[in-house]
Amino acid sequence: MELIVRHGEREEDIHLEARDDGTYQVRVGRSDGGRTYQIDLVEAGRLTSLRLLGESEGRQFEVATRRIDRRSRGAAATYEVSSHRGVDRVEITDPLTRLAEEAAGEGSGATTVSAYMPGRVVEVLVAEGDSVSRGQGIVVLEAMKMKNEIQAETDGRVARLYVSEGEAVEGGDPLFEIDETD
Amino acid sequence: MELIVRHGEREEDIHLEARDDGTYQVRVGRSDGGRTYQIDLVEAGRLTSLRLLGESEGRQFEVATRRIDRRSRGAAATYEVSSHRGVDRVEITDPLTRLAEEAAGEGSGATTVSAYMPGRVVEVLVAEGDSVSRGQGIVVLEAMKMKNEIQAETDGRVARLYVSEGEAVEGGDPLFEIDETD
Amino acid sequence: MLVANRGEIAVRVVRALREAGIRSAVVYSDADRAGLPILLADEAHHIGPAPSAESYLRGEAIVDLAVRIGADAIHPGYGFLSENAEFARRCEEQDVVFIGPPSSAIAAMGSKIESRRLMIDAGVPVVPGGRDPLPDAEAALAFAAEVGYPVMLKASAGGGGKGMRMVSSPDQLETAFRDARSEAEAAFGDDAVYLEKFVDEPRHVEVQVLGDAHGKVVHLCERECSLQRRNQKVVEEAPSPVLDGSLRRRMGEAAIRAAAAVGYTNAGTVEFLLDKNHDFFFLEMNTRLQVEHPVTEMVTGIDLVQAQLHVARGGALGPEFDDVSPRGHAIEVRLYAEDPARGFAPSPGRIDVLRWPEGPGIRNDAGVYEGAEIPIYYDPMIAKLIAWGSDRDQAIRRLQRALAELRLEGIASSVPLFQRILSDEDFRAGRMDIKMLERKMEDGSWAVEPATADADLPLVAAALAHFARQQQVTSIAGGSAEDAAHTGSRRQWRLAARREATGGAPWS
Amino acid sequence: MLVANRGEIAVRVVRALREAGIRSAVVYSDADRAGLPILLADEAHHIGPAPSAESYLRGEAIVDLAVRIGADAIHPGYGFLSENAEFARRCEEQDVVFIGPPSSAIAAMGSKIESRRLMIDAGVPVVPGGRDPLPDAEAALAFAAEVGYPVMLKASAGGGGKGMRMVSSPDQLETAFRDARSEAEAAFGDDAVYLEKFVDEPRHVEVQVLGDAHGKVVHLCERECSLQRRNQKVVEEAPSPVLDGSLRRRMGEAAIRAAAAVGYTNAGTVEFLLDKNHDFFFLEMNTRLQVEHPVTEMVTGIDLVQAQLHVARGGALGPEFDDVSPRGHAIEVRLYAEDPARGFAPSPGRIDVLRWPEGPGIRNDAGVYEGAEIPIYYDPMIAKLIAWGSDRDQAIRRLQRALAELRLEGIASSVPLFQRILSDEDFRAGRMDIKMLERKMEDGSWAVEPATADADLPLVAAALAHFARQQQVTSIAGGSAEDAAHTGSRRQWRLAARREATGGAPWS
Repeated sequence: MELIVRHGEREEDIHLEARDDGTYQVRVGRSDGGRTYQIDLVEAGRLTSLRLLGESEGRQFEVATRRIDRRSRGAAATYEVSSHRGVDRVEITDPLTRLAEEAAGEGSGATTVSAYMPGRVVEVLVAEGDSVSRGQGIVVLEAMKMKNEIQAETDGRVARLYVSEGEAVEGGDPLFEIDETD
Repeated sequence: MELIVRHGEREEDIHLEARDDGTYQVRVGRSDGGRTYQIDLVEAGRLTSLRLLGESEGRQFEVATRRIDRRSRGAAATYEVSSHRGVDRVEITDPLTRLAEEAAGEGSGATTVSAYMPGRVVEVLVAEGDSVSRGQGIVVLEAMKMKNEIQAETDGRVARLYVSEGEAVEGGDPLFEIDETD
Repeated sequence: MLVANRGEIAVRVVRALREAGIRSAVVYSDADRAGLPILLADEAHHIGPAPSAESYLRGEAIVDLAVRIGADAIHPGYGFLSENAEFARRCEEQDVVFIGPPSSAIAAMGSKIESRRLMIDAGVPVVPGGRDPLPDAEAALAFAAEVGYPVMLKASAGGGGKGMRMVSSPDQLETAFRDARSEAEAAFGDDAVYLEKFVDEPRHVEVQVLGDAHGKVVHLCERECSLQRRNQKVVEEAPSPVLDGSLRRRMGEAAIRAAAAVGYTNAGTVEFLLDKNHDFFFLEMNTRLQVEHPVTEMVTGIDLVQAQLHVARGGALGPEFDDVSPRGHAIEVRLYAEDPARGFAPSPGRIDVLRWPEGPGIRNDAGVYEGAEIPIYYDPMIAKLIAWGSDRDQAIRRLQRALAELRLEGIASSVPLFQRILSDEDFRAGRMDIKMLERKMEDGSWAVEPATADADLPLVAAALAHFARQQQVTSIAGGSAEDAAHTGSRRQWRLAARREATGGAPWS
Repeated sequence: MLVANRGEIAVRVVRALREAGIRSAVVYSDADRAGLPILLADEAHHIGPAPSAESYLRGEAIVDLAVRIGADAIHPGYGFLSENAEFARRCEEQDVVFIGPPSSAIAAMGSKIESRRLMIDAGVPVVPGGRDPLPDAEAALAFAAEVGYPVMLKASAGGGGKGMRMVSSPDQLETAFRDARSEAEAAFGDDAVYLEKFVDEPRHVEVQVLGDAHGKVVHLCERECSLQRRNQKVVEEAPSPVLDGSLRRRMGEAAIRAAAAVGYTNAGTVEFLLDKNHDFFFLEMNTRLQVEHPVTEMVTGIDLVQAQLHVARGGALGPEFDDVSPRGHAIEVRLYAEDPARGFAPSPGRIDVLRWPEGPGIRNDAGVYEGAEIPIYYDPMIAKLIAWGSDRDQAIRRLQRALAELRLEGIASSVPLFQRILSDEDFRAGRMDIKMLERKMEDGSWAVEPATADADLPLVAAALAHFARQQQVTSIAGGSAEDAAHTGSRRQWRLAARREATGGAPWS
């Protein structure tokens, strides 16, 4: 299986293969280089243990992986990977989807921003159609007695407001949509 | 819903009703008497909290209930109920099944005994067709370095042996079947 | 006994009641219907909708409930009604024992001005200075000489730093006094200015006290709580790394005088600022059980909730409460459902995976369980993790081990911040003051960034998870050869022993 | 460091290594592929198929593995290879540090006859008597007079009670001697008989010792382990309820002499029988860490595994190890996956639900997690629960509270037996001996019966579960009015506040 993974600013090709003996071989990086891992995967309750074989044989890493809904345009899925390092957010795209995306052109899309947490909308700072700049506050959410301003992630125009003041939202509910300025 | 429940030697009629406010009313005992409980049921993780309303309002009991496979003839289902009292095994029959059973006559059935635990069969003490009496050892299972004799629960004839010496069994696997002597 | 609280402190009290053989009843709001305290209590009573004002703060309804269900006493925990003198008075009137001090003591300590006056009368050191406006620079000079430099000039009418000036020597005072006055005038329309001793980089050190109904008050040593964010304690420990026996005795005696001055009974805490010269000043008294009480329990061996029950029943404090000294060292971290990498944004939600650390020296005081929903209505503290060690170093190592062992998925938490604190050189050396946490967060040394892309582990784990998910979909759609190979990963694991070197490198 | 064990003791050692900042590697058999020790360790190495003989007992393969992965040391835990002198010697040869005593000390204490001789030479009291056959009744009389009545006659050739006679006075001895001889002759074809002092209803009290490489040996007080079933300890505590300072000192000194006699280093335990007159007799020495070491850790504050690492590195035992006395009281129960209601039948399987007790004074040392499978191949002990209290009563109450809080579903466990023990009057008074558990099980006072049909709770809970399950089926089949009503139980729960009395009675 070929995948493109994105982690922060970094993007890598991944080649993954399930082998006959039940282990996995995963290559991170281009086919003419990169790092190859031989992995034994063991499920343990609600956690997963990754064990390296080969040169680093025996090294063990406990991880919890869950798929989350928040993903950017073009990504097939986003996962949160929790390990001894903390929580990493990794986006996965399969190469075909990526090609189709690229063919459709870059600047076409609108970005929908969703609620990061459940809470109540205490303030809506803009109106539909307003031009906004990256970092500008759009709505204010309140939870656990703390107010949190949700900001525009890009320059653009407020294409849609999904919420109004006083409304209760769940985590993942769409808040607003911003059309990126080309 | 009308049910017949059996717990050890005791058997009771139960009338259960889901009420509009989300609580349950459960009567234990005959319709012309018995004890009635008003219950608020709350799921909490993998446990369930039963809260009494009415006279004993507020009393709270944490229980875990799971359906198990081992059930006697005629029972619709067997549950293990774990609470502050320990683990109780309760058999539930619905009255129609019971009537059908009774119509079919009492002495017709064979009892299948299953493995109580996973282990290895180290000895088979009888042969198919042998007459056995209640309490007589039929097979010996070993697990965690301990041997356990599985005995006949009734007088009868060994109708079938499902296992042979040296075989590994899982919990719930049938071991033998005994035809009850009339 | 009725427990008028929620979350971890309600669980703490319910546990104590079970150990004491006393039936426990808890109250719950709509949002806490499946809360852990309920599962552990003998009785649970619904008290109202989710918002605190309509449930946990309904003092009258709670006292009425106690009377109705025949509860002899109410334990208020901390927060909510615990320092509400009115509520304590209502309990007294209804003959329900309030597990805490008399309402008069709550009221006396509840007023900043009143309590400062009482402390001065009782000979408890307060920050030297006075609230009275200074008429002129000469008066300021004279007063400053009395309290000692450095001093702080403050505007009588307001806060927010306006009209505030720190002065370290007499020659700067006159100018500073003029400037402060005009700034105060400009900001508040009132140029009145007063003067207080300036306490530089103080520590927050507090003393646990306990009083019985027979007039005996004892202290149970101190707790160091200097690591704070927005006046919220984050890490607490006992003993303080800087107290010796003599200072401990002096601060303990001052705390006892403070408590005795208001006729205190039950458990309480006298908070002090401790400066670099080891001079200490009364800050305030918390007339209830503290969040951080477990560190005191672990170094003194005294169960504070049992002690509360004992004195509330009229029991006397025996000799085992005299001259208590700490044994070993205990550190507590408060686990909040908030994300330090996103400006401490609250992170309510469902706890998908929860594995508490266990083993030697670890105590978990939690209000949640795996599968629990953290409601948005209340304080985000979900649990406390406490480690005991024979010395401070061992306590720190054990807490680090515990944090590495903890698995908490589904919500963000303050764990990454704790890991930075516990490995910090200053912290390990016991150097801290009440501004340190905010300072280190600002200068970046304790900043928690979203994990950076420096390792292959998360990429590989995500790819494997994605692969498994795709295989599941394939399998439901009819199966495939690839699927069979994947199934092999469960069936054929005995083959895992056959391993060949394939040139893989560790990914850190 | 390599941990050559499994289950809770492997977890215990991995935790200690993490606290010490040492990388940990564990071994695992096929059956333990998803075991808790692996999840917590830095490295995990497959060592063979499930049966111990093919995995955890493969001493040669384990030492080879240690050498291959560059491990400096091996911790053997308890059981398996921990008291195998051959294994310790192999480690010594391969320059891998064996965390335990020298192989010579293991060998010396491994032989009953040799160790008895060494103890007599070292002035450690042993059960008086001799293994030499008695030629005639006169010799028996003389010898009995020397060791004091009651005495026990035993057949030299065998065990199982054949040829065994208890004699409480000289006038019974001649007849008993004749009878024992002929019984021995009949049973074993050998009429040789010897005589030992009879220790009546003894307690099992053991002393923890610790020796460094510089010739210093200390004792860390005792543990009371009288509650045993088939020579397996079930409940252990520290201190013993019957030891005073003087007896503790005498037993401690005897234990130190015993250890010193074999050049002991590292942690070990000297087991004694303690009779009603408080005379004690050497039983055997366990040359390793004990299962019950946590109770000693909790009352002394000393981490025994860290101490093992310290002395194994050549560290000296400092003054903090001298004259250690117990503080408070700790009790441990061993959680077995077995069913006391079915003659302690093993109960392997999957742990469906697991909630450990937490909070003040509780320590959980477990080898399992929720979702774990208990394999059939090994000892059924899955965890230990330990409670500390400021006195024995508080420790008992806390342990009772912890057991009430524990939820362990999917397998049977020994919890119901512990509940009976902890509420038993004799136990609470500290009265016990090594036969007490079996005696109380037999006479029915501690018998664990399957729960009896005396309450409505299980009936109602099962009926509700059955109803929910039926509704699910109905729902999948297309829904119904009844189903809608059931859905209401989740949606409309705010209405739960509207409650009317309907005449229900508590069901106990």
